Amino acid sequence: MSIFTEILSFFSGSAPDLWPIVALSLHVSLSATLLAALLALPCGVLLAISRFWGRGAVLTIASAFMALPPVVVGLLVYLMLSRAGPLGNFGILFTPTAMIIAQTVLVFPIILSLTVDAVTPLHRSYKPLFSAYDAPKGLIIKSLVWDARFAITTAILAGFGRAIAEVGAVIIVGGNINGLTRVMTTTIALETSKGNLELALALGAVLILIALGVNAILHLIRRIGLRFEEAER
Amino acid sequence: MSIFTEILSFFSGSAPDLWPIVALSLHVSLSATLLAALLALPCGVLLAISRFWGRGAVLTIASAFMALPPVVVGLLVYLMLSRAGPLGNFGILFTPTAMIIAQTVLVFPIILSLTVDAVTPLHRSYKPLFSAYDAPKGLIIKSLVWDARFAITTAILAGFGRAIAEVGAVIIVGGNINGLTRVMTTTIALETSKGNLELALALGAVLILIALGVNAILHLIRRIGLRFEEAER
Amino acid sequence: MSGLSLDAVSFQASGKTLLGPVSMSLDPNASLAIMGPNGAGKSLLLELMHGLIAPSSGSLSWSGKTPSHSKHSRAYIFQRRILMRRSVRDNVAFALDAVGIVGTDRTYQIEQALEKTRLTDRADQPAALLSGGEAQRLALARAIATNPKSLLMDEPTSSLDPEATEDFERILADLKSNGTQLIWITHNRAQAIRLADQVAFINKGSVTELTPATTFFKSPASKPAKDFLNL
Amino acid sequence: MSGLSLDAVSFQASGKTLLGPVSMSLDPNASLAIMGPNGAGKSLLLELMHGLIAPSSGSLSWSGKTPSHSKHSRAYIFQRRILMRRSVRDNVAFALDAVGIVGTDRTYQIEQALEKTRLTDRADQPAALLSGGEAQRLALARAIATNPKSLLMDEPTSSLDPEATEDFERILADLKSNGTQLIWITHNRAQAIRLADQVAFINKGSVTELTPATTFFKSPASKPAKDFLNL
Amino acid sequence: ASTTSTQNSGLYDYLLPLFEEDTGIQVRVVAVGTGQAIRIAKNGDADALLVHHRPSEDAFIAEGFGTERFDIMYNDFVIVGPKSDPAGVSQTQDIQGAMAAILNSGASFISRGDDSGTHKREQALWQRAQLLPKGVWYREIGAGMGAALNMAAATGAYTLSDRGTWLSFGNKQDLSILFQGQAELLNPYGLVLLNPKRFPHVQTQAARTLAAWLTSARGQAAIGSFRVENAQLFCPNAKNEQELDKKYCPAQSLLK
Ligand SMILES: Nc1ncnc2c1ncn2[C@@H]1O[C@H](COP(=O)(O)OP(=O)(O)OP(=O)(O)O)[C@@H](O)[C@H]1O
Ligand SMILES: Nc1ncnc2c1ncn2[C@@H]1O[C@H](COP(=O)(O)OP(=O)(O)OP(=O)(O)O)[C@@H](O)[C@H]1O
Ligand SMILES: [Mg+2]
Ligand SMILES: [Mg+2]
Repeated sequence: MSIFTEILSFFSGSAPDLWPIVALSLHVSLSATLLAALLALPCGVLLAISRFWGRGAVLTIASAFMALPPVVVGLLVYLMLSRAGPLGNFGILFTPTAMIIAQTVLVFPIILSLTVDAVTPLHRSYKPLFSAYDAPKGLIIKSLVWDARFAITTAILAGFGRAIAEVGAVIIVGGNINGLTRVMTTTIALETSKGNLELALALGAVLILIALGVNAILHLIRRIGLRFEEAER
Repeated sequence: MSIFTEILSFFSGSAPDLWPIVALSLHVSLSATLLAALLALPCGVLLAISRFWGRGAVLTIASAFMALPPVVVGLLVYLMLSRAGPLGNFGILFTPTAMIIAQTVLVFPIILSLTVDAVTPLHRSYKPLFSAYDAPKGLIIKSLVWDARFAITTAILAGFGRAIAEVGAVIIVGGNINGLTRVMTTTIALETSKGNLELALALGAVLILIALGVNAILHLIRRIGLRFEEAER
Repeated sequence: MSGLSLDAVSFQASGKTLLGPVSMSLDPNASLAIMGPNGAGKSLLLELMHGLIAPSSGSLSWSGKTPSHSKHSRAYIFQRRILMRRSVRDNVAFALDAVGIVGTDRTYQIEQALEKTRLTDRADQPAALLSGGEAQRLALARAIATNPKSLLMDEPTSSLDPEATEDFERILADLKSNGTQLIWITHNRAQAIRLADQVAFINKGSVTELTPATTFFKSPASKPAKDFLNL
Repeated sequence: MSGLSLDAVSFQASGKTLLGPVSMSLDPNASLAIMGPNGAGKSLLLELMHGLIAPSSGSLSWSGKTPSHSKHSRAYIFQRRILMRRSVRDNVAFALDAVGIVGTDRTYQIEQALEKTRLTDRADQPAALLSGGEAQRLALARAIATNPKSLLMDEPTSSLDPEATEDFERILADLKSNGTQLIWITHNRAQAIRLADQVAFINKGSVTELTPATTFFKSPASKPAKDFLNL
Repeated sequence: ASTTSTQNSGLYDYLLPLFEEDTGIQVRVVAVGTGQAIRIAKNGDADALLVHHRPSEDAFIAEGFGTERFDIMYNDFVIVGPKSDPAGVSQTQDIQGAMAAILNSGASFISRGDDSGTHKREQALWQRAQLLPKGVWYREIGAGMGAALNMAAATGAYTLSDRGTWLSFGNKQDLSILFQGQAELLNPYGLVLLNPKRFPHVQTQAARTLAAWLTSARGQAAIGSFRVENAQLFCPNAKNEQELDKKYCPAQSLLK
């Protein structure tokens, strides 16, 4: 029960800053996931439907980049955006923008690799039709993304899970500045290093609840047109 | 070029301990991925082929747990394995075993969720056959895992990517003890905190190369029987 | 009670009654051709018989057992082509694995089935590459490989050329004379006359007729059947 | 050069020559029935004609254009049922979207096609639930919805009951009289006699005959065709 | 369990092999934040605790988790910032002045904000100068020393660092020490042994051997001779500190 006490006290008195932190976490990770999905979905579909020399290598590299450590991505973005770095003039280091950039990089290969596999079986059955009508690429992408939306939702949620759960990248490029770039995971890491393990766990529980909310919403959205998806004989 | 110098010096003179670190990283993350896959593949297939009340909720929860932050998993496992915790007597805290346990927890929901979507389209086409012969569950699991091995490989590699890239869980339950529980990511985090950014990046490059190797091997393995997979008219 | 019996079986979906109620019984050795126009409910009836779908009301049994508890003694050929992404041989092998036939029996029965359907020289090819007619032959190979007591087939010769159809009927006639029960859907009247003991005629979800084949084609009792046969 | 012409077209796969070399030409208005035993190469030939597969050697053209550059003026019905996981109507709509027909034309042509094939009352249902014959009617609806100049069909009546087959043939006859070219594969001789101007007979990958339909059924030139027709 | 500053400086990599050579005992260091280190020790997951926040250490013993505390060594804190020194910190005379100069200049200051020993000292320094740091210039980052230094380097901000971490830090960029050498900045490290009555599984004997070795002449000499870039990082100050100070840690090396 002590966990609930901790949460409550965090929510209310001792640290009234939970909501901005939650909001920033969602803002950063949802933006990054959305951005990564906008790039990765069309690329993934094109990769799934094309055959070219070196395709296997591209797929292997994409899936290997799912293993990109957040700290490394954070460092790369840090060096780019640091005052000494090539993009230092924009002054976006240690802002939410920098955090979104880093998480987008992190999430892109995940959504990409999973999208390829999500649309491949569907494309196998639609391909003759696409080919018979010489369907334009845009229509193909739209059709495959929509009709494979079940698996694609999971791909996006895997990316979102990576983003909202990671701490290595956001702490380096965001800096965990109180009131500016502090998110759920950096707070959890901070409380852990302070030895407030129960509080850290309680925050973890809050994070999972939030993730559950996001997942539930997407799972509901993908049920649109479910009767066509599930119709089977 | 300085990165290569850094790497080389790390490999050879100044810090001769790279190989044990790489080996431990691979040992821990491959073990965790394997363990998680052994549990998640059958569960995932069963989830994909069954219809029961609450299935949607189970799927939503499973995909939400892809957002489990490594630090939180680390804390949970720490509290379990701590001397003060229920499993304290085993004395496995701050050992590779503890790290494997933590990463298994982290990876399980990822492989589980992705397996469900990997086998669902295949099951849709095999289902009448399974049903007509009242095929035993074991045969169904075997058939679906094997024939959907392309997407399942990606599911496993997504889990592996999460494991090998994460630092939050292993640092808490492993302790980053030199020569005992130090892995690639904890080393990268340590070097980053020492301000040795180039070295940290170089180690990140090494990690990605290793991940590339693992991915390449699995991508080759899944090509066994490719002509049956790709046969299309 | 031996043989197949249906007791007021009906099937509903999407808020409509698509089939039934159907009551009928069939001797274990009597072969049955199911006929009727497209969308009448032939496939639904055959699926109900094998336990692939569950009746919305009523009950079925095969010599007293529920359809789901006696699947291994039957084989089923689907109207659509349903092949695994494997070689031709492994598609047949799956049926034997599912039924639990192992060892030398397994090998023997696989090769026998491939030979009867003239697929031996295609055995190692991916099944996905087969032509429409070849795929239908593979479906027959898979079905006969487990030596079923009853063979349920949904338009099994629809993609076959005339000669292949003759071969197919020859195989079925052999099986029949060796005691295998045939229950199948066909639009091919001549085929029904050649092989069926009984004919069930379905129209708009109702079995309007279950009569000996000879009677059916000469003097069907129901109006829809008369229309269907242009009599 | 107008119409379809094939110049020494052959198709190889898995190290075997599966078809050809085939050389032939066809008037833009001549309807062609392709016949031959299972596995002869009929589907491969039709796929080559539409540009679904590329010839290993030789070349094809439709009034001078390559098959891939003239797909929008043709429609194709596959031997297998290939439906999208959507409603019946949206399956038809896809063809119009792919060809780029928009606005009121789109709506009109969809509804027309559904009506001709008697699918209007099924329009909002998931296509996956259709029976075998209904699915084949949907394939026809999708094919005629884009008003193609040539209609390529791979055994389009294999799952239809006799009456539905008549309906189908009536639609085809109408299209033909309005200038649509029909090129289709069938095992149904009577159908070929009723609708075809020319018959191409394929055996073991070779087109042994391309003759007017009347000639073919009375006195085929080649031995395999004679055997096939039991003459 | 230990704080990170000692690990980041590389002290353990230097010291522990010597200890193992002498005693055959292998030491496993878990370097985490001060609070987490104390928490790990309270859970009985460590044999000894090495941190640098005296009040916490005393409380740890008072609550019965630990038995004894040994002075081991000290170093000091320094204020680092951009070489250009916009706040003029290097011109100030005392620490109060230095803190005031930063606050008044509007230049950014990076606070660890993680309740670590260093953070608590920083707060004490503001308090003693009777200043209330608040505003956008005062960035509470809630992270370790290395992260604070990385941020200071990237943005040209001031921060308070322990000398050990600073000297061995590799990403100094434009930063340098701007203020140092006052008694208020001294930073003592102590080793606390865990209470074997409370934690029966604790390897008391080995921990005692470590304490004895670290406080012995040989251990103290080793600490005193640890150098990074030719600078001494830690001053040994075990019981016989008068004597040792003279020998290994001349006052001027730290308190210029
Ligand atoms: N789950 C379902 N929901 C709604 N309608 C269904 C469902 N299953 C089947 N139907 C409809 O029930 C009718 C009977 O289907 P069935 O497949 O049994 O026809 P059939 O007699 O086999 O026809 P065909 O000769 O065309 O194969 C069809 O109109 C079909 O569209
Ligand atoms: N890619 C391929 N690799 C190997 N064999 C193939 C390939 N494609 C087709 N075949 C074979 O080529 C032959 C001709 O195939 P096709 O589908 O054209 O036959 P068909 O004349 O349409 O027969 P059916 O009447 O059974 O549909 C078949 O034996 C088929 O198995
Ligand atoms: Mg049917
Ligand atoms: Mg064919």
